[in-house]
Amino acid sequence: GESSNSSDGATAAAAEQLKPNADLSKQSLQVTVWDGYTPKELPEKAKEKLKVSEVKVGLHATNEEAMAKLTASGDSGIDVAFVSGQYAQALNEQGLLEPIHAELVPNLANLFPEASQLSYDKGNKYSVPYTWGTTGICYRSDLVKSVPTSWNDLLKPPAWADKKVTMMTTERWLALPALKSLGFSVNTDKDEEIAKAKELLLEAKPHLLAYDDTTFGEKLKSGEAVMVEAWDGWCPTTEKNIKFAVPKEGSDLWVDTMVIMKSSKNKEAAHALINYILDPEIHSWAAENINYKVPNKAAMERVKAPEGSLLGVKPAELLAGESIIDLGQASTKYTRLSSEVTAQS
Amino acid sequence: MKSEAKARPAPRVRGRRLGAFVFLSPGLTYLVVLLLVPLGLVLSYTVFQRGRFGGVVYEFTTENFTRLIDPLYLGVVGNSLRIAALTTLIALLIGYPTAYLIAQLPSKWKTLALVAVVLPFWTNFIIRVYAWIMLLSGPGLVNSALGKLGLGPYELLYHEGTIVTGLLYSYLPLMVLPLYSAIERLDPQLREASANLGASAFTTFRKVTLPLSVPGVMTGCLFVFVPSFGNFVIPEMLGGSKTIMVGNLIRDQFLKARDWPFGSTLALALIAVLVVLLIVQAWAARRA
Amino acid sequence: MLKIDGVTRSFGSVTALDDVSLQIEQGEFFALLGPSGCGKTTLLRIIAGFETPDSGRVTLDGEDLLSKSPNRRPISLMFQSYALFPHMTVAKNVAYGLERERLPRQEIKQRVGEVLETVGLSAHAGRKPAQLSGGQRQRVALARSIVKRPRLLLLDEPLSALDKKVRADMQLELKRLQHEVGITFVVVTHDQEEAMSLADRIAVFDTGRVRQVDAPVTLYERPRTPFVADFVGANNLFRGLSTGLDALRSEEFGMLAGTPLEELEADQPALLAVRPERVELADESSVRGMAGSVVDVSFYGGVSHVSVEVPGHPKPVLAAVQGAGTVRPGAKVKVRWNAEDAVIMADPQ
Amino acid sequence: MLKIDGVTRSFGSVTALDDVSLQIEQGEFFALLGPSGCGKTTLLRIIAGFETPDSGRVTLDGEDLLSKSPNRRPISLMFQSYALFPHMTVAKNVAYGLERERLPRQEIKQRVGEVLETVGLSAHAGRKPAQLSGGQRQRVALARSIVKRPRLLLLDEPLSALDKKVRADMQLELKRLQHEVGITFVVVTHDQEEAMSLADRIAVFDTGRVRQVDAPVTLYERPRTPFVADFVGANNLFRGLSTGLDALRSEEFGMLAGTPLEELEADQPALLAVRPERVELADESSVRGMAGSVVDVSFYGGVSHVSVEVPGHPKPVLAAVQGAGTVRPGAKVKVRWNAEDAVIMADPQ
Amino acid sequence: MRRSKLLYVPFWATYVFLYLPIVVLVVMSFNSGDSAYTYEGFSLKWYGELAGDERIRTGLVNTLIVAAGSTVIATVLGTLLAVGLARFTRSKTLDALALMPAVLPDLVLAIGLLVFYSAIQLTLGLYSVTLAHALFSMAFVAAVVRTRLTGADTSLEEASRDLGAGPVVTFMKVTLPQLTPGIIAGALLAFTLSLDEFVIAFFTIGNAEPTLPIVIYSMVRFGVTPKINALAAILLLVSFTAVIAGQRMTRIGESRAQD
Ligand SMILES: Nc1ncnc2c1ncn2[C@@H]1O[C@H](COP(=O)(O)OP(=O)(O)OP(=O)(O)O)[C@@H](O)[C@H]1O
Ligand SMILES: Nc1ncnc2c1ncn2[C@@H]1O[C@H](COP(=O)(O)OP(=O)(O)OP(=O)(O)O)[C@@H](O)[C@H]1O
Ligand SMILES: NCCCCNCCCN
Ligand SMILES: [Mg+2]
Ligand SMILES: [Mg+2]
Repeated sequence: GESSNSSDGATAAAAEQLKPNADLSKQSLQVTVWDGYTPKELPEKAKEKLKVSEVKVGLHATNEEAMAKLTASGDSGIDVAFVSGQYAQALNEQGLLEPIHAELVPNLANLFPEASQLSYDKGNKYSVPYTWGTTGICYRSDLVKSVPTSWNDLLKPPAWADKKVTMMTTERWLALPALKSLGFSVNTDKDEEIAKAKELLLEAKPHLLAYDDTTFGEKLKSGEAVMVEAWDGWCPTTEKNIKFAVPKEGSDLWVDTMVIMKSSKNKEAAHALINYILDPEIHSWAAENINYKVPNKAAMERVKAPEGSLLGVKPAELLAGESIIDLGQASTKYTRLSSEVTAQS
Repeated sequence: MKSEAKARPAPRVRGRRLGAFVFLSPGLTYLVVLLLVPLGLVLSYTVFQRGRFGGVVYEFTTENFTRLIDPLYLGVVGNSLRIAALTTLIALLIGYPTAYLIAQLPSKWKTLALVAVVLPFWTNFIIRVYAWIMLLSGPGLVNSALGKLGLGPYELLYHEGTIVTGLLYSYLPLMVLPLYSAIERLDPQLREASANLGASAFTTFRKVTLPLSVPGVMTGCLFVFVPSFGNFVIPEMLGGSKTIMVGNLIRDQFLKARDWPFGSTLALALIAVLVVLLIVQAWAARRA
Repeated sequence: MLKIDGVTRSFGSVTALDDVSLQIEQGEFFALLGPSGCGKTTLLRIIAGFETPDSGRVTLDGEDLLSKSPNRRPISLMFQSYALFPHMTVAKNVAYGLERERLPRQEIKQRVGEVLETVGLSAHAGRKPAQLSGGQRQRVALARSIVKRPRLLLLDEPLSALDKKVRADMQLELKRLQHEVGITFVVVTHDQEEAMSLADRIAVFDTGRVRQVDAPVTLYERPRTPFVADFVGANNLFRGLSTGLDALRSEEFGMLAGTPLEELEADQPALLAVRPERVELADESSVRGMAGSVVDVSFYGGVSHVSVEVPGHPKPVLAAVQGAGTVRPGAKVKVRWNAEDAVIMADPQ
Repeated sequence: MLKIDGVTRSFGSVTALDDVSLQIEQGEFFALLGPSGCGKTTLLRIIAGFETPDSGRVTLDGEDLLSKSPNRRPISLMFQSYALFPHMTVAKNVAYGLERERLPRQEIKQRVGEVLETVGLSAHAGRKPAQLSGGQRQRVALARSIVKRPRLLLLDEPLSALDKKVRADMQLELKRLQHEVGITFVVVTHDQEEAMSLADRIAVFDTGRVRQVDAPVTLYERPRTPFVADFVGANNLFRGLSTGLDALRSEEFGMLAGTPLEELEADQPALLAVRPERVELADESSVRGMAGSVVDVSFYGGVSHVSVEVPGHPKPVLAAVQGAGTVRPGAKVKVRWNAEDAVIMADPQ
Repeated sequence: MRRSKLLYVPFWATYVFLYLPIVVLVVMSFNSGDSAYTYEGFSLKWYGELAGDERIRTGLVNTLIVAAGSTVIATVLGTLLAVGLARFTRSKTLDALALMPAVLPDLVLAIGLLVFYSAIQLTLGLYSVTLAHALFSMAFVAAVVRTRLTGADTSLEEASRDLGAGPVVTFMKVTLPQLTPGIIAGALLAFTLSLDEFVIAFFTIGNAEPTLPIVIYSMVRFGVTPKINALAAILLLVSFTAVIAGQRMTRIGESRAQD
């Protein structure tokens, strides 16, 4: 795991020769993904379609957890991993990723052109986008006295929302509302800017119900919270009275990607799986079932967006958001920020 | 003559050596490989640097320790200490009488009562913690019950108190079991002798049962204190991440910041705190 | 003072106490004597409150004892197995009961010092029970129960692990407590000499039942049942039929001289008991006496026991003689006794 | 057979055994006698292998014992505290040692049955130790150690919790084992009569040292040191100066008749010892004897002890008389004895 | 002996405290609605959903494998260690070492093992968790057994040696039975702790074979359905049954041993 010579990433290294006609039935696949992020029957279907000997799906709850697994040992046993863009970037810089052999993934052609111009991996050299979206304020239209339009509505909640607000604590998304409200970049590594953001976050803390990265939707539904910081897909806008707003100060563009591990012994099968997932029929499943937009033009065209869904948002709008990238050494500043904010009583 | 005198003690020592070897070597080997070597690695990481994308760069630095004495981190350690100590104290206060009574039940009930203490463990830690959210949250059962009485709703969740409740709930059985084991083996005649000498039930407890069960008390306190001190799931789930403990810090270094050296340094600090506590405890036990 | 009334206690199929009634007077030194397992400890434990009788009553000065919790009874029990607190020093063990009475520290210290002096353990005050020998532990247990000077002191085999000399000292001390402090004693002992020399009255138990309660001399010289005659001291027993006179008609030996304890009908099955020290060894040429041969001479220090095998009698006849004994095994002798030294009682069997 | 050579053992500042040497012969019945805490248990534990001497050697038939682990020594120890296995029944406890020898099941069963019969616990074979009375437990411990018929049997107070009758039966059984099976016994007892009647030889201990090793009668009648004279049996001791003849010159009483045990120089400090049963009570008008008054008459069953206070003597003079005793406290009497019944020995102090 | 009625207050408080949430869990598992908070009527539908959930099933199997494996290792090694420490050495250091895995927070063990497994480039799997669980369980077993050994009457072991039993037989026949309550308590503890262990498993398990706590963790994080409650209820039912069956068996065993 601890490779000190990581700075010259895998892209520079010569790509392994892969055989387009490899006998996939001798290969099996181990995938790690968020719970509920792929169709239940994906393993069987993929196994049948790709004629691989076995497809097993393991789960991780957060990017961090996936990172721990993937970086811990030389061979994690995982072939394909789903992680967010900046984590794919970090994995690549550690030399842990296999470059994507585009010739083995013809379905890349189905992607929006914008989807290959993402700042963490221009040209999809080592990652293939799976879903994308943004971060905003998810709220109960029946319980708010005024519709939130600014990150400040979350950071300095009015009296009626006091202690009925949640924010995310995964570090980059903890800082996001404050950074945006102050007009800074979400990728800033300037100490003064981060310090200002911290002040703002500390002011906000006493008015929070809790920090919550995963179950904020539940809290809204139950009415414990009236406004929460949320990723678009997890804002249950299909429910009555729940709405999503991107604050006027702007927000991010996040992308969840698929990557192939360099340690994989089943690289041909891994490419085949990614290609299979990019099939419009399969890929549209994600949009329809988990409410996240997919960067797949052909797939999105098939999707019938249910009422209240945010799936109608166009890629161009999304691209207005700032793409989060890995900050390398400077990312510890965000860990520290998160510690400082949560530790304060 | 001379050789005899020399030969005498040897075989007994050999017997003891053999016994020591048979009994001790399997466990000690296990401990060395899976505990000491890993801890050695962790320890060594404290003086190295974080790689740009995680991992360890084997270049000496004392920076990790400089960061450690930051009041921010010391404050979190203090917080954790306080929460864990409070949890342990409450666990002892309700766990002891429970263990004491279980030890005196007729043997049929004894097993049942004992098993009933561990049974909740057999569901699942996360589910059990979640059950508390169901009970205590804004629209949860307690508040709706109170609501029917025209009270509340109260903010029962996401405080330090909730964290203590969750820790207590999770680790109380770890207090009861060793206490039970220690109390159960006491000769009942000692309690009788004490009563006979005029001691009330409480005095007998204080003067006879309690001192003789001190090893169990020590073990129980340790078993509750330690997992409470290093916990990070409960502060997150029941504390709404508003109060964090050392566990959260360490977990974050390993999973979020991917700063293994600093994470190792925090872990070392946590170990150091426990070692100090253990020494104090051993000292107190010797004085008692 | 202490009244035990119809107390019964069973453990499963074992009846440890079977309708036991006893009355013990203020200031009395009362001994319980009986074979191993006859229920002595059980009785003490009931009085002290650690065992509940299945039925029966126990009162102290007319007040019901059974409803009182053990620590409220003015009674000290010395446990047969000592039950010393292993985590306390000797001094702490002894002080324990006094501390419960909230006596001033100074007084506790003084009384503990005195009693340790009495039991000869002053030098061991600071040791833990595990560092003591068996007899030393027993003395700590004794000290712990006497230091409280309770109204009623129950001692379960208090001196069984002690040598003769220490035992004699302890016996004197118990006597002193009885007289000076007026404590009432109930002592279990298997040592008959001890019971005889210390007790005002002795109750003889047999498998949960009281067989006889009497002063030592009466018990010894006038046992009322064969069990008591046999159990208390060594006794030579002869089976036969009563004659209504001062003699027993034995099938094997004809008429044997003895004194009936009570009016006996003629030809009733009866037993004659004669103590070894009342048996005289006579020359084989003597006229009176049963002929037999010496099979063993055991020296007991002070007296010797001579066993004489008498043809027709199942067990050798025992005779006690002063000193080391002059007869040798194999010698032919006659054994005999005077009518007033032997008792005749009804034989229930 | 068993040779103990210069064995010393200290616990901290306490010297439990101080250069003890003993030689015990094959088939002998050897008793250890001594005050509580003098080191008897410690010695047995060393022989059995549970305590290591600080120095000294122990050999069995010339073979070094100390280097053998306890389970390889052909020795059984009966523990003073019984050490019964609480989780096993009586029968299992007793069978334990035999099972270790891998005897056939049938034989084990039979031998366990026999020995339980012997100790009178056949009916209790299926019980756990916690369900037994004190004496019953002791008998289980005894049964457990004798059933193995080891070459050497060490018994630590084997009969202290038993009543006279059971004890007599057990004593007979031990004697039988000694004679029929040829086991060598080392028995600790505080019961002098027991030691006297059972033992071939007795070693008297005092605070870790052996004071005298002798046959019972010799020990009793010819104690070689004041300690032994005082410790073994009751004794009346008089202090004075030797005369070189058959008398002691006492400051208070003038010449006292007695027989010196060894050549004593004249005017050497000496002690005269006379047994109570050798003391005669004479009428106060008698010519010979010391005048005194009776202070106590204690009945011991068989004999009575009469205490006579003699002005000028620190302790009352004890006289043993047969039966219940005819003198009463307060009576004026004279005490006297014959020269051959009293021994005179050097007084080291 | 009589005991104070007052003692029953904390005694019952303990059980109420332990079981109140459990009762709630079970009741809510029969909820026909899908809210975790409001009971809307009786239904078994969540049990049906549970039955269809293969991840939970395999998670359960994995958990049982890990728990059983680690309990066996821990009970054997821990008991040996406790006896060895109590009888064959006076080393305080070894004492401390043996207790260390119980004294170190899970998290420290977890990162230690993570670092170690990663240094030896081990591919993680069920065995890596099993070994890890055995590590702390062993310390718990040793500690509980030790509590029984300290101050235990050594004369029993002496008596056994004296009757001809070697150290091994003495251990098996005398020490072990004396320790049995401690060993059972220790094994129970080990099994229980492993069943429920999350943190170490989280760091040391392979991605392919999650244990139940890991599965549940990833499920619960994204909101809870009564399916989880149904799972809890079934786990409880199974445990109760196992316990009662166990008791029956021992009672039958005992009554056989009587005659
Ligand atoms: N473990 C120990 N630690 C300290 N002192 C001890 C220990 N064991 C024995 N002693 C001391 O050594 C001395 C001899 O003890 P031992 O048990 O041999 O006596 P004993 O002759 O058997 O006495 P008793 O007849 O009372 O049983 C005693 O003074 C005792 O207090
Ligand atoms: N807890 C118990 N369970 C079953 N039986 C018991 C229990 N306690 C005592 N007994 C039985 O009750 C009877 C009386 O026991 P107790 O202890 O009173 O005898 P004891 O007269 O004190 O005898 P010893 O002189 O041997 O101490 C014995 O047969 C004993 O085995
Ligand atoms: N249920 C799927 C969860 C996916 C979370 N994605 C997080 C996106 C933020 N990078
Ligand atoms: Mg008794
Ligand atoms: Mg002794």
